[in-house]
Amino acid sequence: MPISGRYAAEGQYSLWGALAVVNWINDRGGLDCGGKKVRVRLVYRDSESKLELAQSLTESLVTRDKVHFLLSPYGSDLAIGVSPIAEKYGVLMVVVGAASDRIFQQGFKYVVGVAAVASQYMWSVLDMAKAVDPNVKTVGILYRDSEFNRMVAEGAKTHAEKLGLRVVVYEPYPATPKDLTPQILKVKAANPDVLIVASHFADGQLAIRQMAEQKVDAKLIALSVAPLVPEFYDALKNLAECVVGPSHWEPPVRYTPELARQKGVEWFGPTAEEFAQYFKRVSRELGGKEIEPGYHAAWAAKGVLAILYGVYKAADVDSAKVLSELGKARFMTFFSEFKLDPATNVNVAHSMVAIQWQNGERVVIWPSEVATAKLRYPSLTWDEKSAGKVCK
Amino acid sequence: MKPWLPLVTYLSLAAVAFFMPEYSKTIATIVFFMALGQAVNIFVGLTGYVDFGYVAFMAMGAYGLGVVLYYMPQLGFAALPLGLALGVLMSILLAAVVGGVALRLRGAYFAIATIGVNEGVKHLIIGANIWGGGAGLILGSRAFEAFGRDTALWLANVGSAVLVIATGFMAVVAMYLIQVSKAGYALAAIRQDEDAAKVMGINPTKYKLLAFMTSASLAGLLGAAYYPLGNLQVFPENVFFIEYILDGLAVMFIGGAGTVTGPIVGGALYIIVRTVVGELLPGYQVFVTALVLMTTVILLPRGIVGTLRLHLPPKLREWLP
Amino acid sequence: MSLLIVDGVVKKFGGLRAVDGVSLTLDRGEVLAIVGPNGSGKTTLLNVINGVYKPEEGRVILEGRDITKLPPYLRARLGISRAFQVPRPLPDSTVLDNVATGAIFGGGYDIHSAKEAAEEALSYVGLWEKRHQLAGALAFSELRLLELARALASRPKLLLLDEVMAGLSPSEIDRFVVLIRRIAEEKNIAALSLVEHRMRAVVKMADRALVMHQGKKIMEGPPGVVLNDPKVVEIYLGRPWRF
Amino acid sequence: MDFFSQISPFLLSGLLLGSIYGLSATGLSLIFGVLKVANIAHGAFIMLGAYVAYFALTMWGVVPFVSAILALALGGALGYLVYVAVVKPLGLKNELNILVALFALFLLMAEAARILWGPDFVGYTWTIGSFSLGGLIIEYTKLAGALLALAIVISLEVFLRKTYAGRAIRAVVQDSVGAQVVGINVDRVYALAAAVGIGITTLAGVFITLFIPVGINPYMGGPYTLMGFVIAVLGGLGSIMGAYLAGLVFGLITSVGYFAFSELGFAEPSQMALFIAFLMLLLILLFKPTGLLRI
Repeated sequence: MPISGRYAAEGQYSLWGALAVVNWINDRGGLDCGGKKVRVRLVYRDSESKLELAQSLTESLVTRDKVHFLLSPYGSDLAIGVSPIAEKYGVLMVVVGAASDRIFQQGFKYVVGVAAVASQYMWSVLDMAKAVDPNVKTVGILYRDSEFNRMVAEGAKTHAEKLGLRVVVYEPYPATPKDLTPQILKVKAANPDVLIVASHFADGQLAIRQMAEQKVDAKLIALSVAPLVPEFYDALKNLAECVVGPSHWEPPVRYTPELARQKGVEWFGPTAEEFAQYFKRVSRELGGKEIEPGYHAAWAAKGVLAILYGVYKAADVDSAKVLSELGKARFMTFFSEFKLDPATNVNVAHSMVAIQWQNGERVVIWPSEVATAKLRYPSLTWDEKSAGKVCK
Repeated sequence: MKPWLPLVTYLSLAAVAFFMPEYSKTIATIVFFMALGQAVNIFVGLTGYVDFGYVAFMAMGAYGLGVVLYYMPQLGFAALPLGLALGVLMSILLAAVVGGVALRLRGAYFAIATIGVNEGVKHLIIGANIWGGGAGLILGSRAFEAFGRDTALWLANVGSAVLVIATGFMAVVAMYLIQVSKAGYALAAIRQDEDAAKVMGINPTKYKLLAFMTSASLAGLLGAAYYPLGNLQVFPENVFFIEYILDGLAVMFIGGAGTVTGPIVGGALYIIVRTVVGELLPGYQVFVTALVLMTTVILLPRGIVGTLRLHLPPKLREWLP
Repeated sequence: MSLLIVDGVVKKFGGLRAVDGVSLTLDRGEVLAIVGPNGSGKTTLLNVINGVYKPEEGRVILEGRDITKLPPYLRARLGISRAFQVPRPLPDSTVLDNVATGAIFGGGYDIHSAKEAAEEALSYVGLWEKRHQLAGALAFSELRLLELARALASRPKLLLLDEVMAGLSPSEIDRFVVLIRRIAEEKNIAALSLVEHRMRAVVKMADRALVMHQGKKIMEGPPGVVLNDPKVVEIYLGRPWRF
Repeated sequence: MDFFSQISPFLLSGLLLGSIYGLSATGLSLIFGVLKVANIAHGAFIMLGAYVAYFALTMWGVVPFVSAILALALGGALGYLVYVAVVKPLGLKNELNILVALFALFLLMAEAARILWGPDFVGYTWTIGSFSLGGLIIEYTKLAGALLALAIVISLEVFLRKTYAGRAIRAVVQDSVGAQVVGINVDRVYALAAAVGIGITTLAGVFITLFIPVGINPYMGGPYTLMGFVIAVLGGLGSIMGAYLAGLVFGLITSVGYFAFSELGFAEPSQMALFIAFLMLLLILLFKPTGLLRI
């Protein structure tokens, strides 16, 4: 996991999420493995967000620390970089924090995805827009020109066209932009109903900020990644109101043992409440302050849970056996359901939820089964937001 | 000078990587920094010029192999030598163009011009959407197609490590050949006083260009061995990542600029500090490494090997080039 | 045929004519002293001769060949060697390597014979004992000798000596003058020496003297005659407040 | 829409941002002019300034125009420290070692910021309204920032021309040996230039947040170092006014260039605009290394 360097923030949350689950299982005496309780140990190293370190550390985890399974480092580039190592040693690696479709199209056997891939990020948002307002006609897409964001944007574009929407502006911007005014002026001229920004962190904040300045209003504004952390609201205050974002998971999302029973699938792991409780403890111990888990954390937790479930079913730590069990598996955790697509080894039972910032809170608005609030539509205008109005 | 110590070091590292493949990536990482320092040294250490755009040569190497593998996996195993050759060729060409034009500039102006080249090429590749543009090239399935699954995995793990080590080895040989030839005398004169060198009958541009192109070809090979082969990917944001030249300079300086053994010592120390701190105090390794680098540069401006050489009797100095 | 012909050279810096139509000739084995106060254009003229500057007008001809447009390193290979006013050794190289570098590139030797030539040149100037020292560790007067040895090792036809006696003690100057005369006579090398103040040395060393003032050639002739000319005396003594 | 009204918002936006870009490169240019050192750590001080603005506003409610003074003082003190602790012991001749030491400083500052303040992307919101001009909506804070940047650059130029210390700096820029001969304490001039240069850079970090008040994080500095070099070279290394004007040019290239390449249908217009900027850098270095706008 990178806990310093360019992926420091995301890497840190992922690590804490994984630790929370490991602590949870060990507090319960360990994992049931063929009738015997086995304690789980998470060994982690800081790859500094650098390829060469990610590789050598992964190798040493396998050869020196003799780990049985791997969690991928955060970031598609790092995840791809370490894949050949997992493949060579036949060690199961669960990809967390990397969603590029292309990772799973390379023909790696031991590389497994537990969450939706990048091209599907904006599907739920677009489905929602169409469902809430059948009159939606036009979509504008801005995207950060990088591997992951390009996938998100392309996926959004194809899906929008499938829904019969017209993409009126489709513009890239550089990976570390200093000024998005030029791109935003283009959006202003095209005036789309729905505006999608396939962003990362800093650029997402910048996009909102400069849209507000140029008063580029749309009925729905959705960003990837950026709106999912509290810093988004801290940085933008009221301007963040009504902004929508797709998320792998949110604390209010309730996949529960009851729901599992209703659907007739097996439940595995902690409940969302338990996870949040353990995560807070980890964040206090390692980060000095108690924070709510976000989707990076839950994603990593899901990764650990998938491995543990496989081990529990196989009653063995052999990667090939665990992998074949996972191929057959159908279970639910607090994160989502789990079912692997045999062609790509990606969990296809997971779909993104959509959140919206409402009155300083991140609320889940889609899909309706797990939603905790209704989508505010159309979004407030920038003038209204600047005047202090909030989405309610 | 006697180049045996550094050559034997590389050979034994290669032997370990080959016969103990479970350490190949670890070795590859350490040697990556050694070889980077070594390649940088041939130009920076011998001429005294700083090239901040040096990464562009690694990028050319990476794209050379990456492009062949991505667009022509049907070539099978021939894709590897062809890709490596293309990568090295592109690096040398870029060096010839940049060097031929920009080596007229002195000191910091040259350094800044080369940043311009690196960023310019990067922005062109992304901006004009060449070779995958901003999304880069991912080569996993192509490598499986070209080499077959097992060979591809062996190449990605052990093969790239061996090639990285070979690059370091060749860099030592190149350094040796330069230093015992006329070019060595010319470069020593240019480094110390370029104007005086001219008056002594030395054509500075010719020898600087020689060092520049040699260094660039090694960097290209390193880039090809590393990104497309070892990591099965070429992402512009990574291969043009300017900090690698700074890493290379750091390795060279900790060891001793202009020395042959220096980058080996520097590279080993650079990674060992990171690894040890990373295990004891995760998250603090870059901080500590930077601190080590700063103190070394200020307190031992000649680097470890450079300082050691100063205090060695001439007979032993021969053995620690 | 004269070894060196400088024909009507003009070098301008902005509006200033630093060298203003100077001509001179020099034969093998001859020592010419160019005399003039600070700022008279001597050093600029020297830089035109060895190619650091390209003149706006005029030509520089070496052994009948027009070298006005050649870069310095090619002129060095044709036999023009230079010793700097402020010695510029390669401080981190040994004395021997310093001289050998000159021999390799200026003299066209291969590495092995360059070292022999370097040792010979070093013993000629009396620096052989110090050949394994780093050049940076030499005393000032030894650096002067090193520069001379380096120039000699590159098989020169013409030595350009830029104020090479500045900073030396009177006894060191005497030794230097003898050395230069010896080089000129024994090796049949021409020397062009710039001198600002050491008039006594000029008389002993040079066959001819040429006086420059404000970029122009004022006079030329035997040193004894030239230096006692009233016009030259006035330049040096008559109006000291102008400097 | 006619061509002018189409392009005018891009022009305006480029000029406004360019003013800050220019300010941010003056420190780099000054330090290079005087010490002949390329300050690789430049971006780290921009990062520091951005954090000063962020903490001053969110913790004490101090607006950026005030915290800029704080940043100037802090940066000045650090600049002096850098000169005394890093540059001076190495000696200015030792260009390579200084470069590497400054790189280490850059890493050190970024890592220290992460350890102290965390890796998150933070930002603030502070606005006092806006007005519309030529198709572009301009925040008053941005306009004030851009104008103040110009004022600061002009006062720096006045300082260099009218005061003794300033003249000493200029003398060293032109001829450090000569300056020494006429009795200028070159060591003090170096220290002063490092302090002023890094002080202005840190201050520029505060001003940058007026335009980009978000995405503040420990690793934000790198791109600013690169951009700073481009601008400083365009303006002629060592020239203050030149750097400022080059900043304006750079702002225009990225903004109007984007518009142009977008109209031409390039895949990634903003990257193409940057490509042109770097191409210009190369051409200028080769054919007019004293800079395009040397004043």
